[in-house]
Amino acid sequence: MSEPLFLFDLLLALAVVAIAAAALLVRDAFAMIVLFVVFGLLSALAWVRLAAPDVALAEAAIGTGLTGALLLKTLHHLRARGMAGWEPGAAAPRPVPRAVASLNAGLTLAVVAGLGVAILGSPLRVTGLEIAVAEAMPLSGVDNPVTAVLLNFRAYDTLMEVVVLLAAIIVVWQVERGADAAPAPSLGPIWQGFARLTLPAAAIVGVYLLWAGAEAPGGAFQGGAMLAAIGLMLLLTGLYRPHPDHRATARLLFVLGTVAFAAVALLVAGAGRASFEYPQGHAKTLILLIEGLVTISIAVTLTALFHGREPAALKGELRHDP
Amino acid sequence: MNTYLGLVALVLLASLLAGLVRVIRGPAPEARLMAGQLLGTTAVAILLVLWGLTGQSAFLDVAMVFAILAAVALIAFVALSNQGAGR
Amino acid sequence: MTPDLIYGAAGLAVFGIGLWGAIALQDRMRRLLGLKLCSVGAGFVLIVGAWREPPAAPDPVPHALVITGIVVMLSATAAALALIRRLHDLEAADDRA
Amino acid sequence: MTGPDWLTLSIMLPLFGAVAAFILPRAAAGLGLATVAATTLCVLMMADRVAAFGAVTVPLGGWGAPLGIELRADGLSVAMLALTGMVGLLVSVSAIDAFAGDRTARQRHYFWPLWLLLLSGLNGVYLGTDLFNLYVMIEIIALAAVGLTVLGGTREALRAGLDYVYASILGALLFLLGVGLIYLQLGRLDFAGVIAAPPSAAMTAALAVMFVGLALKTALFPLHVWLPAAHANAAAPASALLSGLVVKGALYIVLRLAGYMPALTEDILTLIGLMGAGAVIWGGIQALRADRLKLLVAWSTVAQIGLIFVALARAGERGLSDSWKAAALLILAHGIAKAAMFLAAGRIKDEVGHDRIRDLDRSPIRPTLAQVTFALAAINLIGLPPSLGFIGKWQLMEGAMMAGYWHWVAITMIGTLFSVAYFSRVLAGFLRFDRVRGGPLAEHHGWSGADAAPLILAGAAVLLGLAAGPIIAFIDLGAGGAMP
Repeated sequence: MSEPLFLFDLLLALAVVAIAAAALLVRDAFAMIVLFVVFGLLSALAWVRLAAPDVALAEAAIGTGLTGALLLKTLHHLRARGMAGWEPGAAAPRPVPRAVASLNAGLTLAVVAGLGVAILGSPLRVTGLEIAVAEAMPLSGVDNPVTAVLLNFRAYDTLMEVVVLLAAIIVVWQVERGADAAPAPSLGPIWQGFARLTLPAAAIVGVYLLWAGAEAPGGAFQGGAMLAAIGLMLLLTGLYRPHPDHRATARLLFVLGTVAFAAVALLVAGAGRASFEYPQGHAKTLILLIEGLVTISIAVTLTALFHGREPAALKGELRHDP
Repeated sequence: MNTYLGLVALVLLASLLAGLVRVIRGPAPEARLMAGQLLGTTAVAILLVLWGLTGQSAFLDVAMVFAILAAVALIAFVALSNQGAGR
Repeated sequence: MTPDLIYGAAGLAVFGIGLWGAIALQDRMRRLLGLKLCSVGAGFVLIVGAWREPPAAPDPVPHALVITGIVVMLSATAAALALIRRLHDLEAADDRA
Repeated sequence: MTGPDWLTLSIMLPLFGAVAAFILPRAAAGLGLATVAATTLCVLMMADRVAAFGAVTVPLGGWGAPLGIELRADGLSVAMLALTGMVGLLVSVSAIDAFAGDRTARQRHYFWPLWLLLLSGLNGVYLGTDLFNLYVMIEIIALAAVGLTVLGGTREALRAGLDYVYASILGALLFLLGVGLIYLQLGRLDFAGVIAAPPSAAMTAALAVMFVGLALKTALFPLHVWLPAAHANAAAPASALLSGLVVKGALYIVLRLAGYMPALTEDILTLIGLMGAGAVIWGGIQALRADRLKLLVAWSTVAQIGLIFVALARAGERGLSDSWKAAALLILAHGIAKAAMFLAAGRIKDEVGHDRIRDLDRSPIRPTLAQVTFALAAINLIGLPPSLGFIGKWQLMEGAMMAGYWHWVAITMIGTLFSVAYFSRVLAGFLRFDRVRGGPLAEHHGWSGADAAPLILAGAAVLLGLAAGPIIAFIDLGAGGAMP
């Protein structure tokens, strides 16, 4: 490859490492979050360079975008709670002794250095599973190898990943039961208008990513994340306000993906087929069905994770158990 | 051609990193936020250049998602840092 | 020097920085951020393992694994942040009392 | 594969149960109990097949490893599944009582979905043969377990829960890094591929990282700091699940990988053994110093886990086969007995009104059945005959003596002495009546249906020692390499 690209890689790698350290060390919490988002963007960029556009999409949308929004929301919440001067460090009453700090740093350095030496000292770059994947692709029902791995070869993993998301929303609702609402986010009229302009664009991109996932980078998770971005904007602009009556629907939407996926996995079994083994010729239909329903669940769950608290009913029900 | 585009990508990356100074030093949240937005735009530009280099249309998808996320992030930052009220 | 070596080293370094942050820092959100850095570092390692010298196509399996890892990490982050918010509420109520 | 696929079902049933309990919170308890019972039935059917065929493998999606993921049940998996089913069923029964009433309605609504997700994750770990899949499963377990830890919503529980989240995620991420490094080396992640791998520095490094991650998750000394507070501050049924079952998930992975690793050197084993010995001693000291009953029980978990690692470590050049069995027996014994003990401790706390060990003998209220349960569980954990714990310790010491590892014998003895000492503190409180002030001792609040489940568990742990021979033979089924 040409020399500038080599320099580009080098600079990008150095920047990723430096920003990672800076995000942990910067004093201001808001700057920490902005740096974290920049770190995520640059990591996604690096992954594009490593020919992993699917992962870059997922990292940008979920790992960076939504995680950043969650961090920001939490910071907003903490600052709104009577601790106007809340800064990281204020919550840490006892400073770490210098000896302990350097011990920690030394230990970490030793671990990483040991790993690096061990890896460099061994033969690298064996063949992975790409040949097996390429051979099985015609049977998989889709044309994008990553989607084939996610929804066919390793569909069991993906089902469990959707379950992790379900577990997360159950835990979040459980933890924040009875918590008072944080002050609602406020947006002036101009920003409201801007948000309204952005909504359809995000919707189109989200559906496009889901649809494109069968042959190009994208798929249920990336598409779901883009749709969740719409949910975030609806919440932030106040266009949608969660109501206690919506809880039952929300629960149904949370579990929709898990149930559909697991049911298909079990129902296709029999007649000599194992679970998750789609009947010949029906793989594409079933995968699209699963992806569609899983996307809905992902979008709703991610939005609910951002909202946090279960929309509570009466004031009396708000008090948590003793 | 490739060398030229590679140089462009390199310069864009360098300018992106230069913008980080504002993010770290602040001091106003607005300064950090605007710097972050500019970084996002530069990242989109880098992706477009990389697309020019490799011809893989997947880079365009990533660039599109970056662009949408930048808009959403802007709204989230504004709404959640109480900067947007009354503007 | 090929990209995989450069980014592999960077990934390990990011993992190390995150590890340090997760065990050495006190602030709750920062510790969580350290864990997130660890997960990105591990992602780098997997993606580097998938990379092949162009024009060969990369191995798709690690890509799928990393996507799964990203979603899992988001779930864990969301749960931890909910705990942080709730705990902060309770502690703030203590401070006022 | 003929007949129903009990392996997939035993993972999917709790999943559907969790969903149903989440959607219909009012019916959660009934749905939950039914699901756990049905899942346990699945495990029994699976046990029948394993007894007949040795090991059962299901290639999910029909692809087969290494492209796809395989589920595999052998003697050890089924033993762990049976432990989970048995403990889970009885804890479920007592949870219905513990969370009855309006004041705990919300705890009840969330207990069942979380516990069923946990069950799904645990069963998935015991049947999994793919390293990355194990990572996803331990994350499900971690999230559900955190939810159970903070069920009570108290400040202490939330603090402990947050520390638990950090430890748990970090452990999982270290495991993930190891998985990534292994893929870098081997290009595959199934157990069969890992066994066949030639030893190399990179493989050792990868396995070491994974081991540290798992040690963090099972709370092996000195990575145990998160455990006592988390287990001591949770609600009683949650504590029983956390201590009896959750730590066993990561422990099982260590056991599996240890059984598959021919490259474990003497130095590494000694290091693991030293960590275990540290846990035995430090856990023992802290249990002696604990002022609350549940805290004492939690610290004893740290010590017992240490002992299991000592069992793993003392294999030496004779290979891991019989120390592996001793460790498996100790895991089973600890799982059953510790769950019973936490349930009993919860009952004692409910009836007496506090769980300060120093004041237990002042209470005029003596929950007799819970106390008997506690004593039976203690017999198991101390390792008195004929309990399952005794057989495990005996296997461990016998092997160590035959191999001439007297230091490991000494550690086991020290651990036993410690456990006698700290459990005696509690048992003495149960038996002394001279410090009771006020009312007469007529009030026996102990005869409640809620005592039945823990008592059955504790009794089973003792009696299963009599069936140790068949259990060991069963654990051995399909073992000796992962090749199906």
